[in-house]
Amino acid sequence: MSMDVRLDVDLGPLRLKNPIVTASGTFGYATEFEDFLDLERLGGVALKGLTLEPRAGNPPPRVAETPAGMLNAIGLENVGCRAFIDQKLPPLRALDTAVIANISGFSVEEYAEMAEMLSAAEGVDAIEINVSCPNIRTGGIAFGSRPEMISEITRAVRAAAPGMPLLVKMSPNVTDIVEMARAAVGGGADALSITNTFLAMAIDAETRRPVLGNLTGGLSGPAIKPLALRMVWQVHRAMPEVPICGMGGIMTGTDAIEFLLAGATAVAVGTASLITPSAAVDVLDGVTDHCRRHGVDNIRTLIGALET
Amino acid sequence: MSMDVRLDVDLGPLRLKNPIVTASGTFGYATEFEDFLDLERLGGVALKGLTLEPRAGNPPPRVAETPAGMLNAIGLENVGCRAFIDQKLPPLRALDTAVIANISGFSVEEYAEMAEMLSAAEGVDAIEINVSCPNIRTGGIAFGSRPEMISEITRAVRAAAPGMPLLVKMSPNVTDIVEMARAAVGGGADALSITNTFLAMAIDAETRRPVLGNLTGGLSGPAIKPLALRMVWQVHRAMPEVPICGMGGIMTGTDAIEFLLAGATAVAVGTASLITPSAAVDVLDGVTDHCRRHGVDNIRTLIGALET
Amino acid sequence: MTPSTRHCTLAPVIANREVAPAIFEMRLRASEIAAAAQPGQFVHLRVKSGLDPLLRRPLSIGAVEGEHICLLFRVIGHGTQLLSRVVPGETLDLLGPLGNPFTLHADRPAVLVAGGMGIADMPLLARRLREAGCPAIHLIFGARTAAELAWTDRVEAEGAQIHTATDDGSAGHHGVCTALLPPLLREIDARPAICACGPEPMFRAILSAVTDPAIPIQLAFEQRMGCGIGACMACAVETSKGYLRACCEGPVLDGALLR
Amino acid sequence: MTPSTRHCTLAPVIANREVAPAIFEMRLRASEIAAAAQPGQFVHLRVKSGLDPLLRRPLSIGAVEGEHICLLFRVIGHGTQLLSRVVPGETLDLLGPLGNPFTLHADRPAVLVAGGMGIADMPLLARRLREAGCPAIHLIFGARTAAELAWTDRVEAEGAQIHTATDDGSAGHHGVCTALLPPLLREIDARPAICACGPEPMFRAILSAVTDPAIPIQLAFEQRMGCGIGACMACAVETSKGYLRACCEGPVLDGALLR
Ligand SMILES: Cc1cc2nc3c(=O)[nH]c(=O)nc-3n(C[C@H](O)[C@H](O)[C@H](O)COP(=O)(O)OP(=O)(O)OC[C@H]3O[C@@H](n4cnc5c(N)ncnc54)[C@H](O)[C@@H]3O)c2cc1C
Ligand SMILES: Cc1cc2nc3c(=O)[nH]c(=O)nc-3n(C[C@H](O)[C@H](O)[C@H](O)COP(=O)(O)OP(=O)(O)OC[C@H]3O[C@@H](n4cnc5c(N)ncnc54)[C@H](O)[C@@H]3O)c2cc1C
Ligand SMILES: Cc1cc2nc3c(=O)[nH]c(=O)nc-3n(C[C@H](O)[C@H](O)[C@H](O)COP(=O)(O)O)c2cc1C
Ligand SMILES: Cc1cc2nc3c(=O)[nH]c(=O)nc-3n(C[C@H](O)[C@H](O)[C@H](O)COP(=O)(O)O)c2cc1C
Ligand code: FES
Ligand code: FES
Repeated sequence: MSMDVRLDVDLGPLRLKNPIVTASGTFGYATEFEDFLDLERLGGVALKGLTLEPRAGNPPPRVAETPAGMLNAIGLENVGCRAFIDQKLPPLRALDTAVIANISGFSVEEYAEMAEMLSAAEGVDAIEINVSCPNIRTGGIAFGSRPEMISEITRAVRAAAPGMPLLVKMSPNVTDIVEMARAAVGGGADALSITNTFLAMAIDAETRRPVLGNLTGGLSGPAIKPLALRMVWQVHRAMPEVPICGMGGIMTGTDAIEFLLAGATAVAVGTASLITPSAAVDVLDGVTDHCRRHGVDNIRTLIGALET
Repeated sequence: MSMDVRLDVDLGPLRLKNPIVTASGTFGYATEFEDFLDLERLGGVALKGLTLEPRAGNPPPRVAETPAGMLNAIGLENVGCRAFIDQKLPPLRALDTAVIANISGFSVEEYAEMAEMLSAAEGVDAIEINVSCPNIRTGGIAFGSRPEMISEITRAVRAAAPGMPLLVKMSPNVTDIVEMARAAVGGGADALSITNTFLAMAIDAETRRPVLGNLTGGLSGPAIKPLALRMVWQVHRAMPEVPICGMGGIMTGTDAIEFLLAGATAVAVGTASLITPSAAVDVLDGVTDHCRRHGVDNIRTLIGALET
Repeated sequence: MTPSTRHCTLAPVIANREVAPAIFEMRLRASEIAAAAQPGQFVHLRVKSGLDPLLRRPLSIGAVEGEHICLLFRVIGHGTQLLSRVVPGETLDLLGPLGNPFTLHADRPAVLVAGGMGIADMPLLARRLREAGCPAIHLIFGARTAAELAWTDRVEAEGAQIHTATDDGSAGHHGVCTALLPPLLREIDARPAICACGPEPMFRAILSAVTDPAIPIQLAFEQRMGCGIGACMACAVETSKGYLRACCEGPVLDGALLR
Repeated sequence: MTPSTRHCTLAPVIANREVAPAIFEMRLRASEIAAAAQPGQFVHLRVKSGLDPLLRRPLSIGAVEGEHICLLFRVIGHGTQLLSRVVPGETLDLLGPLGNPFTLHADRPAVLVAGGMGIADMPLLARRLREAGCPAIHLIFGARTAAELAWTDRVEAEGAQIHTATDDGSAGHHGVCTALLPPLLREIDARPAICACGPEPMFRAILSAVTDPAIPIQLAFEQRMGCGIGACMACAVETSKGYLRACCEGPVLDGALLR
């Protein structure tokens, strides 16, 4: 009765059965959500950002609520790349969904080393390079704000994991997102994840202190959707051939459609999963409904279909 | 009975009777609001952004609502600098509130010419240089994203209006706000307005079109408050001696206090005035209440008083 | 519009009911606005006191009864959806009356043309025309379907003759309502004054059907708004005089500016 | 915590009333959560369905009565303010029961220590202790003032002996409630088990007052949360084993980890 909609998309070499993935850091190691949704319905799952060594993360409080958004300064608390491969990856291997490992490093060598480990491990379908975590005080500028650093990391990871689909997750805290996107593509990225969180701050007027233990944190959620949409659109217009995984404040199927129209090939659901654990499949259902209502029989026809 | 709170502040050479001003473009030419508030209660009024020639502005729709925010792409519709001086300024002269003229140009010469005209006109208490309007397709990069352009404009305006208090209104669409702030101060700015709107986009999934006639627009309102707070704090930390007029999503007295704590000397109320015409005095009342509740007898003690 | 008549007030909701599918009539107590309201003017209202939605929503002042004003609105998006759930006892923050009203040409027959929710302007307009001694009032009203022909009774109660049209033919003329305009104009002996509110294609149809410059045409525009009080330049309507602001030069504009 | 007992459900509000100044008791029908709830666990609830507030709010499952659960909350900010205005007939989106519950040491006397809203954990805990045959239950309860000693009756109804303290001396001991702990421990003959919920200074006072390692101390922590299900790492509590998540390793943690 209801129309069949073809949903599979190609995020570069990575075929997804549908364009909905989860956003790194908001979906744990995926199994936390098994009670609330069928993981196999998702196009893919991007897992908690990994570092070479396990990390304890930032002092609490680590989250703050802001108008239609939230700040986080988790500080990349994670089990470390080795424990991820040994403990977190095995339960995901049997699942029919793409597993995307998200990596953060404090040197180019660390990125490369993790990429090598992860591509040797069975069950990782793609690597997403996080060049933009603004929460870690590295004593320096974020990698993601310098085009030459972005291409260097991407090249190193490309070389360390030759056959592996490679996404670079862009930092939005830059003057010119297109310049950064070109750097990632120049370094060998197959696709771009746009965008990570925006550096921000919350202050408690009563106590006169920053709300977050880390002072600043990353803004995510609906508040940033118009900013993220603009960035996806700018990059898609400049490089229409480069596949984009769009994200930033996606709560509903309609939000996801907006990102597809702006030029995203796939979309990630982040903060929404913290609020409603089944959010990613709810978004998928919403996308499918939208297609049916509009007689769209292949989701690919929506990608970049914005009429300007 | 209720404690007296000393509210006057110095935005560089510009003494304000209290730290609440209105944000350019959201308060018309001030007289539009006379039915709803007593203009003389305000520290100052920043008026609609001026250009040398009158401008018709962008095709509608010019505004869009987003989660806890709004986009605008007015396109600097204004009467032009000459008509401003002849028609809009006279009714403001008698008022006991600081009049801040906000100027946008398409070349350094235009900025300088307007500055000269405005400083010759009686009744302008300060000039605010808008280097960041992202809505106008100048065929090029926004002035506000290049430090050398920022200092050039500031120097030119400084030279054209020697005795005039000078604010530079920063664009937030940059990698490093501190670098841009330094450029403005280096060029001769007395104070900085932080921040203008964030370049953003809204898409209508039903029609597959951008909501705004101009395609993109500037995001303002509560959604951006955590971003603006972070920028004010960063600049204040780097240059504690430079007075800042903080703005971005201020709706309440508490919001204003947060900006003062982060390092702002004054604050501007923007989008809030579009929602509640009396918003700026409501914010002032909220600030005064906060001071009374916390036994603050001089507002200056709150500036930069964030405990980190 | 006399600025000093504008008020920002908390108005108690007296009633809110669905009078047609997804179309609600809301009655509020707002004595100052009721006293000052002229036909074609609107209130700019906050749907909720929080941040969602953030901006006010403009709605025409449809009718005035003593201290009460009546609004008629269609649920089309997030704000009107929330508005439809408001219950008596709640209060809404209203700003109004705002905007340039219809000029009453009460010495001639009046032809009111309403497309869809454009009907919301008509009860107050018809009442004021009748009170001013207007010799005849005609309402041409087009809607998608018979069930959406809300408030016809309110206009009829002001002594207007009603001419309806529906897209699906379920009532009145089957087709667009502007098709009813030329025959009506031929029927009316004197030169009438036309007041219209509805979608822009309807305005274009009126302008091309009525070319006699001696027939005044007034059109009430809808445009996305910010402030509603002339300060933000959000509500620009393109006219032969350049952009005009729907919130203060409009919503009612002289049709000649749109030719 | 057995994962398969967690539910995401729309629960009708049965009652919501102010039982003490700015402290509300809310009763909801949530049969699956009621059936699975263990003392110390919480529900993570959406105050509204829109974007304001965005995140869920964690509240302890205070009591269970058939299909109903009862929450006790203090209005402290935007979310709890809105929650206080929810009326019967509305439904709330609940996720729960979540978190690591209190372990019942029912073979010993139990000393429950509640500071302020920490009382919210106690009725269900006392009931389960009684059902498990706990020989004696004591509640030490400290609040700012007598009026805020809410829910004492509920705990008393489970057979507990009540020892109160108030900051202003308006009821019970004048001062902090932990001052009541040493004399009570001397009075009790066997080694008791201590279960506490309240602010961190209270926890520190308990840990310094009770140094006997054979007395198990369980502390229920509050921490700002994101997901509530162990995925986002927002709710870190610093312990001697490093950061633990208040939403799944906690909220109830072994006091030994906090020494
Ligand atoms: C002067 C004037 C009088 C009006 N009178 C009426 C009336 O009496 N009855 C009625 O049903 N409608 C009327 N409208 C239209 C009404 O304002 C919109 O339907 C309403 O704002 C939609 O809000 P929403 O949140 O449901 O829609 P959304 O689409 O969610 O709103 C998003 C934004 O777009 C704006 N918007 C969307 N559609 C319109 C529109 N058609 N006109 C102006 N802004 C729009 C909203 O105000 C809001 O800022 C009038 C508009 C104007 C300008
Ligand atoms: C496991 C657990 C159980 C709890 N049980 C109860 C209870 O039974 N009764 C009760 O009154 N309170 C309880 N709290 C505290 C309650 O969650 C907060 O008071 C509430 O979230 C405040 O929300 P708000 O919007 O009113 O405050 P705001 O300050 O506006 O909230 C801003 C943000 O901070 C968070 N936050 C603020 N204070 C706290 C806090 N103390 N703990 C955790 N998050 C906080 C909010 O959840 C929100 O994300 C519990 C907290 C936890 C972690
Ligand atoms: C709590 C939290 C933790 C996050 N951790 C990571 C991370 O480890 N690696 C990463 O690349 N992005 C991380 N992000 C960013 C998200 O993946 C996503 O890019 C961002 O939140 C925007 O999407 P959203 O608005 O849908 O949440 C995190 C976001 C949140 C809210
Ligand atoms: C409708 C509108 C028009 C604006 N026009 C101008 C302008 O002409 N010049 C300028 O410097 N800033 C302009 N701004 C930016 C505001 O002055 C302010 O910097 C920004 O909106 C952030 O503050 P807010 O969140 O309180 O609105 C405009 C903002 C809005 C919403
Ligand atoms: S809505 Fe602001 S000028 Fe018309
Ligand atoms: S709240 Fe997300 S891990 Fe605890």
